[in-house]
Amino acid sequence: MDEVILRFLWIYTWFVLIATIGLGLYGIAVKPNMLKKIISLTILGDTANVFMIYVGYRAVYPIKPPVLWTMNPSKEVLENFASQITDPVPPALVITAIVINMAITILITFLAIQAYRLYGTLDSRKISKLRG
Amino acid sequence: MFRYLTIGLFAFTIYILFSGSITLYDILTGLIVSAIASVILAKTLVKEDSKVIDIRRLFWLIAYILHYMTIIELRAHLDVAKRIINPRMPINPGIVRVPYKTKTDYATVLVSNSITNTPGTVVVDLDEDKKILYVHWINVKAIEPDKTYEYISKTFEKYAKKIFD
Amino acid sequence: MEVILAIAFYIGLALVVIGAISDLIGALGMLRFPNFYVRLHAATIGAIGGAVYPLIGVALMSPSLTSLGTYRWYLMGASLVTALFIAMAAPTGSHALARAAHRAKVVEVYPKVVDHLEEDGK
Amino acid sequence: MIPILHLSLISIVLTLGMVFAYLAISERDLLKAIVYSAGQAAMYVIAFYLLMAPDIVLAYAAVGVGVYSAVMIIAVKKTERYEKP
Amino acid sequence: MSKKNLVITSITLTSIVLGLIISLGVLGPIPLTSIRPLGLFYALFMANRNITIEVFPLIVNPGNFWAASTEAITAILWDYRGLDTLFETSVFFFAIIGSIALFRFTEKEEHEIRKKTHENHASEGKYLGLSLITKTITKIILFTIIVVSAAIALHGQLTPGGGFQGGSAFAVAPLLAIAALSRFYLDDIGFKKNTMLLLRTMGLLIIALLAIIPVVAGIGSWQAYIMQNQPKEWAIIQLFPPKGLGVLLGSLVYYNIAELLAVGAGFTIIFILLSIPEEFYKKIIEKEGVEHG
Amino acid sequence: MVDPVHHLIGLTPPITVALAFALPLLSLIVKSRRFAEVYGVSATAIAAILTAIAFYYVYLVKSPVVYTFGAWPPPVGIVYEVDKFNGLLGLVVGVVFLLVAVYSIEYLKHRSGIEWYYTLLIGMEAGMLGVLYTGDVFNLFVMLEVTSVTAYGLVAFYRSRKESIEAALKYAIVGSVATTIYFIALAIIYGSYATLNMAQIAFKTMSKVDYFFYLIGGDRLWITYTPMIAVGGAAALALALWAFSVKAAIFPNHFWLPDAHPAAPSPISAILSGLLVKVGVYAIARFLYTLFHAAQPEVLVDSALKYVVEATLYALIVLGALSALIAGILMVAQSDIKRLIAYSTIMHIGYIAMGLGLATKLGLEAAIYHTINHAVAKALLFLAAGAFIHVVGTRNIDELSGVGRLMPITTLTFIIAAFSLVGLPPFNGFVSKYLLYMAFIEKGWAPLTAIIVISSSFALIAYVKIIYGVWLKAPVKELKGIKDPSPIITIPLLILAFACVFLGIASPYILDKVITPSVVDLAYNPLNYVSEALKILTQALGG
Amino acid sequence: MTLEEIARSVIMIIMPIFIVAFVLYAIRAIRGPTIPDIVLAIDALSFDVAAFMIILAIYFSSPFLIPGAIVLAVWAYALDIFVAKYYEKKEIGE
Repeated sequence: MDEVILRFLWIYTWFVLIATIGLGLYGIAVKPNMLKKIISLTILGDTANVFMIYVGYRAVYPIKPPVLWTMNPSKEVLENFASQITDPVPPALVITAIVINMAITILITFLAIQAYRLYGTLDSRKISKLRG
Repeated sequence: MFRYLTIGLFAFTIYILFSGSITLYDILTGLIVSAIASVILAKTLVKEDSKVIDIRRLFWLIAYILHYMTIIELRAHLDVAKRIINPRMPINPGIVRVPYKTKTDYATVLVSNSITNTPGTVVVDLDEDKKILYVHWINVKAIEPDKTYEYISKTFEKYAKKIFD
Repeated sequence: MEVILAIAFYIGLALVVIGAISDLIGALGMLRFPNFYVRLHAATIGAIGGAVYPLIGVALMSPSLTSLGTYRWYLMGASLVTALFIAMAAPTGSHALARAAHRAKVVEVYPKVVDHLEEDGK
Repeated sequence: MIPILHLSLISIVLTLGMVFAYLAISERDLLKAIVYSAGQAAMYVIAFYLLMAPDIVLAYAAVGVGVYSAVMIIAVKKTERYEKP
Repeated sequence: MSKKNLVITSITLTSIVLGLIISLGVLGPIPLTSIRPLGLFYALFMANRNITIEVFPLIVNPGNFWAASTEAITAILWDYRGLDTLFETSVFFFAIIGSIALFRFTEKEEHEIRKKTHENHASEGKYLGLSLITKTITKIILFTIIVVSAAIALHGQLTPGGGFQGGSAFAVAPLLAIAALSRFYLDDIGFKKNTMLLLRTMGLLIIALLAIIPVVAGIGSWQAYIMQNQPKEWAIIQLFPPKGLGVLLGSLVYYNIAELLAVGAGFTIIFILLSIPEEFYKKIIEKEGVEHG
Repeated sequence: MVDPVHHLIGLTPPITVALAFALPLLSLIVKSRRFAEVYGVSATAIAAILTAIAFYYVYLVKSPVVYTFGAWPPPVGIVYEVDKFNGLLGLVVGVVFLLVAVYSIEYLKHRSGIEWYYTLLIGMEAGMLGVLYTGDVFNLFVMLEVTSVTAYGLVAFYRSRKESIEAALKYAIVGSVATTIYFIALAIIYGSYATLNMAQIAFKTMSKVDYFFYLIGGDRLWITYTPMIAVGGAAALALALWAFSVKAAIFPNHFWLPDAHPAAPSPISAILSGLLVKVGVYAIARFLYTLFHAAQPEVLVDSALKYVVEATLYALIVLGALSALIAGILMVAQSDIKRLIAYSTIMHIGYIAMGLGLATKLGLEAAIYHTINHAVAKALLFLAAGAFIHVVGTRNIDELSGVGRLMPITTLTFIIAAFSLVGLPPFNGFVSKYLLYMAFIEKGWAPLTAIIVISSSFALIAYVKIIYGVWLKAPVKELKGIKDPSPIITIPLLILAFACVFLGIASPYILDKVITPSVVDLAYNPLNYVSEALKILTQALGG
Repeated sequence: MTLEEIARSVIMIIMPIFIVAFVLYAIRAIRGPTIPDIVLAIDALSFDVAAFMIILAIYFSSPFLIPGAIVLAVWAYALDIFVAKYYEKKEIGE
């Protein structure tokens, strides 16, 4: 029984993540407003990050973050540590991705503000009409 | 000069509290960080040097925190919790004037934040010239300034004057 | 010394339990109350009763948690700083929101017995 | 038992995040959309916490709840608030 | 409308297919209980010098894989995969430079705007901002958050945190100062755009120098590599002491400090640029549009 | 004792980016326009010298070179793995950037914000070299973002022009969606292969036991092959190639390019068209041929993966053919000179994709040679068109009538570039198009050669229209004082024109000595690529 | 039973209460109706999550999970201030 519930929850979470990614793509593709596109972009990027972290998760107990609590670990401490921690690689990659997404989002927002100054609108349909 | 030292000490305390350990590394970096923070910000935080050396104010502050956190808060929490759980209990909210008599910014802020932190009363606005706080009160018992002062802010102001004025 | 720590521990535990209950009450109030201004009071219960009290409780509990080693002081310090911080920030945030909502007139003050702020023309 | 509790918590939080994301995308008032996306970020912060990534919580709480919303609110202030159909 | 429907259908279908592939095929229908060996390798060897445990039997000298840190993520970020982080900060740097280039103005124009608005708004420590309560509390929070962010960054090699995390926590300080007080408060405490750009580039240059300096120190023997932290048998240069002042040090501390400086200053630049009023830019762009056509 | 040249190869991107960091600081101190210009040129010159050293080393001494950052062996740390393929492309990048940096001095002399321009330019070069040299899939993502973010900033450099802001906005949104998709692909790669190192992934796709993980120890689950891994690899390959096809502007993901490339300043257009799309092509080639062994599908350990790879190859051919045809048709209809050249880029990327999709030795040679030829010729074309625009001040083809005779050098270089791109002998474009032709016939797909002929003839029509107008038509505008621009502009043009001719005439020698070895390194020598990384790991472990 | 086990079992009991409270806050945030309502709900939610994070750190006996709490709280406060500023002033920088 436990096994079945665990499996259901695991697959359900994957589906929720993929559906949110789909939502983000939908927002970027369909919504005409530039700021709305940017919001969708942040949602897409954030969900991709959760996706990456979820890859590194393991269903054991007790589970701990990969931080050692002593400076001179003995063999026992290390073996104990190895059986409890999550994978440290996905968090490291995700931090990089968060910074990158944030930097690009900020740059795009600046571009959108500048576009509003020039065009007087943020609607991408109107912008492509006015380009001339 | 004292303001820099006091603010620096305060910063150092927070740094050590947040690091949670006292090695040489923590102390050294803490000293550097608190020095930088106090150099940048002390001049906008403290106006009068003479007040910060007064130890009695610190005691009043501790007494106030104990009194406030144990008695006043608990009573107010119970009152509002009753209103939430019991659907028949009436709420008759409104925004009333509450005068205040404190002189410095910090005292005013202490009074008004204490009022907001007490469930049942929230400071919506304040008039610095007329010295009036506009308080949203969940159960308006009185609307005259004297009585609202009595109900809402008298205790806080007593402490605030001793701590900051 | 151990007795004092144990007493502190139990007080802390009680505070944590109180925190959980006030959190639930605050959430219920947020849901039940009819208007933004009234919900502010429920949010206060959530922030002070539901966050500051349990944080102080954790700070009182942490010296007894010996299995955490020296990091129990880290737990204690961080929870104290966070408690202090929330005690300062929560009321200010509520006040700022309420004032902005009243000035921009995005929320009607309803139900109301009296509104002196509107009478004074702000 | 305990992994199940943990996983169900994660799935609740992520589902709420998805609801917030849907609201953020479908809402026409941009300010409201931004606030909803801040809510989604708060949910993801809890998810990161439960997935045992404290570093990400530190970085993402700042970026997702704070910087994105702040920059977007300034952008809305400088441009226009309502999305036209 | 039909185009919209097409997009919706295609995205839904893609999502479902992807979901099926990923949840059933790739990552398995049941959650993992074992850890990937690479992650375990990082986590075990970051902090110990002498012990091998049974999962890694073939490693002869574990001291060779020591990163002088107890926090695996900071160790990966700044030591094992340090190059990623160097270029990640440079992405942020180029985004800021791009923003500055987009919102560029000359010094004369900047002087003009400052003179015109500063007199109206701020005089003798009184800022327009929000209410008195908000202003006072924000000043205290500003001060608290500077200290806390420094603590987060400086303990990056021991507890969760690090340069970027500290810097992004610091970013709330300029933001709150702009929102609750006003942008003249930032001017008054010395957070000006050019100063911040100076700090930003300084931080990045320190990072780049820390990366390159082992190679420069190893000229002649060529036994040191870019971004090297602790000595290895095949790379023997040691510049950064592994322990000192009662904690683990390594090069991670210096990287974290530089990154804190760089990220904090970078966010400040962005918020300063965003807080400049709109009429000012409109004027500049009109003028430029006339000049360049 | 490591060869010092290895350190120089490893230093190339970090030192370039460090030079970019220093420029804003120095320009705050030295407030002079001349300083920023000289600094930009010298920084790109340093990078060009370093890439030339790398090229020389991998061709004459040892290939591939593995440089370990922080002295961490391959799966543990990031490595740069330079073989003949990316060494060659690195040299092209270095040279073109140097010429563009020189050209920009004159071209942008009336613009403000030159220090930001050069900072972004140097940063873009660092990013591009990083994409080329890296041997780590996640580092590839980071470097791709460095190039992208600088490209967005540079496209929007004319900030008061409506079309450039709009193009930059569109480009940025599309580009960041693509990189996010690539990030998801990376999550799947890490989830199934448990590694990020290219050599290790290449090893895992062709072997049942992972020797890397065997060496560092670890769980048996991750050492041995499971069918799950193959499905993960297929999903990751599909997502990653989709993302790269946006970067490379292959149909149907080409729609951002005709807006973005013309909107930038001309030297940046040259880089975007000549080099940046090639970065996408490089990533596609690396993923397909080194990581997933598309040239020798028989070495793949899983048959499902084999089908996916073959399907991808067909898809590349079809999409390449479509982009070549569509871009060719649209080219004729353009009246904006830069927009016309941008459509030509899509066409040539179509040719390269077709060459990559063939997966034969001749096809790959054609694709790689065409990559280089197109980089040189397209950069020349954009720079020459930029020279017209700089002098005359318009981008409309009709208004350029008659200026050709007043600007002989510019017109000559323009004609060389155009003829080279159309594929007329003796220029370089002819050779690579001929190779592609032969590759199709060799594979037995002769009808597809018609696509090359048809689209090339469209291109010929479009270019002849321009050249006729520029050279022979009566001027519509007043042409007083128009003459060739200063040598700062014409010298880069002449160098690139000479390169066009040289790459055409010396093609037998170049093909034999340069292109074929690089194809072998890319696609036919996977064990060499892997074993170099493994050697470092074994040394490091002390075994 | 040591003190720690007592703490963990008590937290185990009260954990569902917190979760229910979160869901209720989230429902208020989803329902709105006005923007100050949503912001207030997210604000209260964040403060409680901050407290819950630190309590759960005891439950998982892992003190490294806590520093996120103060960062989340400070940014939730910043969100308040920003929305307030949006409503009160013409320019953000004033």
